[in-house]
Amino acid sequence: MSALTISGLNKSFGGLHVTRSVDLDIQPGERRLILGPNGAGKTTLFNLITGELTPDTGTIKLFGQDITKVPSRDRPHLGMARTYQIITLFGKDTIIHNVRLALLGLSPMRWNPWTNLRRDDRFTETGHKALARVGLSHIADRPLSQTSYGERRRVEIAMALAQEPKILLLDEPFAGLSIDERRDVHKCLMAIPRDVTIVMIEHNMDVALEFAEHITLLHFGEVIVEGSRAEVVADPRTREVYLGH
Amino acid sequence: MSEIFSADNRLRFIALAIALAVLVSLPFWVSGIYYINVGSQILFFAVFALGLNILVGYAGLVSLGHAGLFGISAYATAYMLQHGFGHTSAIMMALVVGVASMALFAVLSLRSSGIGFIMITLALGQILWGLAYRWISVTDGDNGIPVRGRPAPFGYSLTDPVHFYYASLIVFIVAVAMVFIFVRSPFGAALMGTRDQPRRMNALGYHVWMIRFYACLFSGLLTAVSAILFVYYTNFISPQTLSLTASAEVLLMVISGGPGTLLGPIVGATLVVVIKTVVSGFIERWNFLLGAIFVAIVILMPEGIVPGSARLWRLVTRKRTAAPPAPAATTERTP
Amino acid sequence: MSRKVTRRKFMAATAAGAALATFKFPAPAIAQAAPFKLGLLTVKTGPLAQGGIQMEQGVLTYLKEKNNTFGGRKVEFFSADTGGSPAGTKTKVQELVERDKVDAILGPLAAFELLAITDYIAQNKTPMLSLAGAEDITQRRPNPYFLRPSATSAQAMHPMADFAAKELKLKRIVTVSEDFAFGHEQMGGFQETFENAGGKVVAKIWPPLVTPDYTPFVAQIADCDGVCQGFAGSNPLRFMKTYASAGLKYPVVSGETGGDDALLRIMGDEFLGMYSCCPYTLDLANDSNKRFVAAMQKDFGVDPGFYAAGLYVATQVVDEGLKLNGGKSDDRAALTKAMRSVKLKDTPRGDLSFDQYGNVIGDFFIRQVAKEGGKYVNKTLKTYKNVSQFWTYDEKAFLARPVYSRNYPPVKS
Amino acid sequence: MATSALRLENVDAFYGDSHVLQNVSFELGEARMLGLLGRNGAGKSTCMNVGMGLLSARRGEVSVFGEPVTKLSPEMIAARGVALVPQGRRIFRSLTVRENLIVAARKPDAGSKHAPWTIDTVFAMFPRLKERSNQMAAHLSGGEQQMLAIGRALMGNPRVLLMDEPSEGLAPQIVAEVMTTIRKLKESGLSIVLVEQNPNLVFDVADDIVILNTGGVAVVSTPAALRQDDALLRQHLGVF
Amino acid sequence: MNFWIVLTVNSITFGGLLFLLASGFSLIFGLMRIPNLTHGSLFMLGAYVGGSIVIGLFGFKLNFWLAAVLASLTVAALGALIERFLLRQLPGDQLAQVLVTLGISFMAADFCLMVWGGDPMSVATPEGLGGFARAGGAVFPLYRLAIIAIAVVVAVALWLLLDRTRLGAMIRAGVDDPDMARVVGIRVSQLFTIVFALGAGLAAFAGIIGGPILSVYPGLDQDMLPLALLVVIIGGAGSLLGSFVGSILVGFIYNFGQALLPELAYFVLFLPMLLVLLLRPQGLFGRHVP
Repeated sequence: MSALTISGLNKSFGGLHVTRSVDLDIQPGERRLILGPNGAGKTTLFNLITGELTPDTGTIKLFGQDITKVPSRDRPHLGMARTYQIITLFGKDTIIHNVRLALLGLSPMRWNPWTNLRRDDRFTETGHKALARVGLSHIADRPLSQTSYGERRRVEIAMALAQEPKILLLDEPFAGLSIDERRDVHKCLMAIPRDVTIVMIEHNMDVALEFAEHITLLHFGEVIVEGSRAEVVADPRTREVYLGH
Repeated sequence: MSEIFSADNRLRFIALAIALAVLVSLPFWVSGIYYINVGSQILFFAVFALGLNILVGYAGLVSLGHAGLFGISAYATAYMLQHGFGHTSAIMMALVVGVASMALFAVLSLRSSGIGFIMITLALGQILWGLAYRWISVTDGDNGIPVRGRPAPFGYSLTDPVHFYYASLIVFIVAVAMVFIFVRSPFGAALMGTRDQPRRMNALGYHVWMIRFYACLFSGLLTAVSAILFVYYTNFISPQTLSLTASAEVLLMVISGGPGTLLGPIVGATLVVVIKTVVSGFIERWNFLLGAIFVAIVILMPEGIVPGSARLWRLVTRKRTAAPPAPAATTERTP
Repeated sequence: MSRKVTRRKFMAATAAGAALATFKFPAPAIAQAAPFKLGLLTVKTGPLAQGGIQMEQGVLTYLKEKNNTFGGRKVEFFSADTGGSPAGTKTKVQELVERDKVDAILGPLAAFELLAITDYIAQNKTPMLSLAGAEDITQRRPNPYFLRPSATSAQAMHPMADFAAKELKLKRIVTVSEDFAFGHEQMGGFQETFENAGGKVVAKIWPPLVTPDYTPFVAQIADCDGVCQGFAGSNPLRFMKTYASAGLKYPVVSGETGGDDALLRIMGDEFLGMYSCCPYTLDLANDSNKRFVAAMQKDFGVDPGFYAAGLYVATQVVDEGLKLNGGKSDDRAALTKAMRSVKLKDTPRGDLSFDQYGNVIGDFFIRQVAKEGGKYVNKTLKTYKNVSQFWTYDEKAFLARPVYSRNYPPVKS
Repeated sequence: MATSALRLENVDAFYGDSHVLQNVSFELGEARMLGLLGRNGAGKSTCMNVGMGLLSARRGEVSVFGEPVTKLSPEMIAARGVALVPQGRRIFRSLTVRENLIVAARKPDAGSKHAPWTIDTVFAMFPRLKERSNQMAAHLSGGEQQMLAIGRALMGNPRVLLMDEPSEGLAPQIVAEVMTTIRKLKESGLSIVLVEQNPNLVFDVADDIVILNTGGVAVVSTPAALRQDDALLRQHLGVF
Repeated sequence: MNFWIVLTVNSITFGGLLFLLASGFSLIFGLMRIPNLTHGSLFMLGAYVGGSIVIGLFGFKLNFWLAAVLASLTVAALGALIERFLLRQLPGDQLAQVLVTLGISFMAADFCLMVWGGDPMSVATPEGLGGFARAGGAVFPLYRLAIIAIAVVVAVALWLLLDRTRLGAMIRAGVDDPDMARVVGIRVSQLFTIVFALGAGLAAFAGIIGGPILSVYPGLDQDMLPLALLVVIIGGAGSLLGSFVGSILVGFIYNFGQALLPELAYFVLFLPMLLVLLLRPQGLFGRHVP
């Protein structure tokens, strides 16, 4: 069974058609890279998959279950986690609290208004484990406001990982990072076990290509090329999109 | 961050004990029932401000219609008593009416946030004010509804100002404890998450609307409780209690003290009540003063008195041992 | 610019008050030297402020005349602005009673303010002399510490209705008044007497106290041969202006607030010919009134009206009562009783005494607005002598009926 | 050497905490055209924003004809003769075509050698805008919007023109038209920075080329040299 | 019959007055996104200043129209100061703007009380407009009819200013895309000061024009602000047409509500505002702002 199956997905804003009949089929454990120039509709596609946007037509299936109509807030409970291109964290809190919120989101405890969350060791321990996976457990109690940009990227990933997703959507995880930071993030991603399916949007090919074995190239909301790394790189249409021949 | 006191636990405990001792012993060292009554007013307005702070401070939803909710509970109490019901049923009814109205408010206003939320709550507050003002057959309009007598729980008549003070103090302590526990709870953390990053919270699996809705109910409960104390205190309710100015005043309490802190609304309520009652006796232009304080706080100390003074205190005591923290930006853009 | 005596200014002006301007905790009082503390609840803001400011001026005029001394005791005066709201009244009355520990309270102005604090006054046993309406406080729910030296809401309306029916021969009248207790009670009293005299109230219109534009209400006036308006504060001005600008010409009758002498200086031609009935009239030619009017004109540059005179008289009653009580104010019940037994001849409103409920029995004047030498005046047409709050009705039968209200007596179809 | 029309020297710029430009230096010679290339996210638009004053450099200096403008606001930089044709065109959508041009009008500097741009000369250059002069700008097609954005920039009678991806999202035929216009502008003596993702468009018109990669200057060269160096192009612009 | 005619005409005149008030509010709210809760105070201040000049309280007397202009200019200058020194500090922070403008309105109310006292000030109807027009048995005061004319003139003038002048285009450009406006050389911050001053001046003008009908009294600000809010939310912020239609609509609801449904007058007044907020948040004629 496929991890994620998308068929005939369309979305337009006003007159602008941002997603045109997109079909995708992603196998469990796959590392899929979604490429495309600015405005190709990559982030819109992500938002459709996570349910933050509703498609005009088409269906989305997660491990065979049709989730097209499932509200976005319920999708994490079905094993889907994402990161944002624009870092979206809880800036007034500590790193560990950010991860704790990720854990709490999937726990029925989130409705509990009387116990002390900070004293709840389960969340703290699990949170530390997730932070360890991105190499941040040593600064878990640091306020987010005192972290570097690269560390925040890793917090984003730790939060997603903490939710033990079956499928992980990464929206430009390398955006705005320096070369060293990029290497750190790359290491984190490589360490994610194969039972997690990963779909990634990235412009930065140097790192992303190394990581992904399957690539989908979007242009004007349409899938132009799809295939293995070598196939897509060799395809003349890729060259046209990127070098304008 | 929701840590209210950043000092160590022992210091915190001592401060708490002193505060409690001062509050409990107030009637013994304050001369004259006038100041005891001012104390009662501070206490129940603090409960009101704590209730609004749930929305403004912890949920990031600014309501300019809370005086309407406050008023509807007060009217419910007065109406029940006027129609011959006992204190218990009047209080129960006021709580139910207050929370139910808040639920209705929430359903209508939670469709938006930010300025939209402000405007919808303002409109709702004005509607309730309009009903109180003109629906003469129920509210008797400008005449208001008098409330005769105060309850006497366990045979302890609250007609005595000192007794009433202690009743208010108990309610106040319970309310503070509830908010204190709430803020540290998982649900409290979730609520603050929806304040800071609603979109992210949704993506993490939280039902943002429902979390806000429950927070509204909690706010409505505290508002109703404070309204009941208010109506028994003044023994009277009239439409002015529901006016936009009244909504603005309680918002001022929250904002001036420090939204999103436990102590802030209490400090704010003290400030506003003291200016309105005590200072107004000495400074004729107290309304001007109140407005000026409002403007000054927003411009100069936008985080409120409590966090603002805490920041200054830290600056003085720690003398920059650590590097200045980076701006607490939560959302960054990449090109 | 209005001439306002603020609390602070006044305090600074009186020797006894000087110390009070600072924050103080009450010190044990020494019996003989202790000044008599007089409180005033008035309204200095909002649509009722016009009357409220005159109230304070009335008190100050009397105090000055008596050199701040009542029967050998210095008077300390505390003035508080209720803002014209019941909640504000409650706060301020607490300030006067609990903090300033006043011996007697003058005011408040409005019936709905009085209703909010009457229980509190009874509980705290402080004598209160108010010109507010709120009939029942001297009728079905008497308050033993209360005196009303001015008039109940309906007291002036009974003679006005009598005059309208018998002398003006009006048959059908539309009443318009603010939608609060004072208005309700005024119009109830008018209707009762007017209909007993053979007239008919065809409609009762109730604009709210704060009404930016009266046109929607004026537009409803039709099918009548006269209008009775019961507006208070500055609202009569705005109502009459709108009334005239709607082209309506029916004769208008009114009570003490609707044609108040204090409004004369800001009236316009739209008032010409309007009748009003008042327990005070500027043109009353007795010594007391001449003295009073001269002092008001000298100190404040205004002609006094009902509010100023009412408070002047109320202060006079406090003074006389204190004298009758031997200058003692500790026993509040005795003081109140003494005040209620006061009988005065020389007051700006003429003879005055109290009934068993603490309400005034006195003269009421029917006046008409005219223009003399470029100035508007209220010319007295008729004086009804010794009018009680029960008018000509039997007291028992009167009290057995419900209190005048928005819907009582009902409009008969 | 003559003073450069626009110069960035050791510029560092941030969006929030994200370090987008790292030690970027390049210069645009007077009456020349500089092609600025790079992948998505390389920092091209940020360079334009820094040049225009929309984003201020945290370190380094920006100067226009030798005058430092690093801390100046956009309107003050505009007054010094810089105009921007922004990415995404960003025309004033609720204004008519004519109004879009009027609001940007600015008298040329006293010493200017060229005939000043006016509504009429802009319309002469883009006859299609004239036809639509009273239409809401929001109703224009993409190509027309691009012409309007260029026309709007010209109305300020700039000496330096910054063009941020003018070909983005346009059909090939329209792109050709736009490129013709750009060539004409260059011939009129304007100093131009042309930002593009598509190197071939730039090679035809630019005098100098700067390639950015991940926020830094990777290559400074000429079109002629780069045409020969496919490997270099692929490394900094391609998918591989 | 008469009742309906009088009320209809009055609804329109009241609507005209509301338009004068609300158009300024709409400009500020719609163009600058500032929910200016001092607008009622500016209205009251204009009425007090204008009224004082008419009756010569400041030591000089002017006729009604000159007084109106002078009062509007004074309040416009005050508005410019408020924008420049207070609101300028809080760009884009609507909550802070709400609070600061609320605070200023407290101060303004108390200031008026201090200067003018609690006594209401009645403003005489300007000369020549004290008469009546008669039509079909109904009587209409000339001044009220004049208000309709004034409102129409102001509406047309505003429309011309915003739609037909370079300044208007620059203002709209500044609203559309402030950054781009600055890029093309428009001094947006200066422009916003002008807009705020213009809005404040309009409010003051409405105040003095309303003086002969409403007179001026403490609390007038609190009576008018909710009405302005109503008009702008119903009509749509920033839309001149919306303000106009909204004003007339509110004029009708206000007048007929008071007369026909006195008990629910304020309920029916604010209900449309709630409905619009819920169903069409941008207002009847507003553009949707994401």
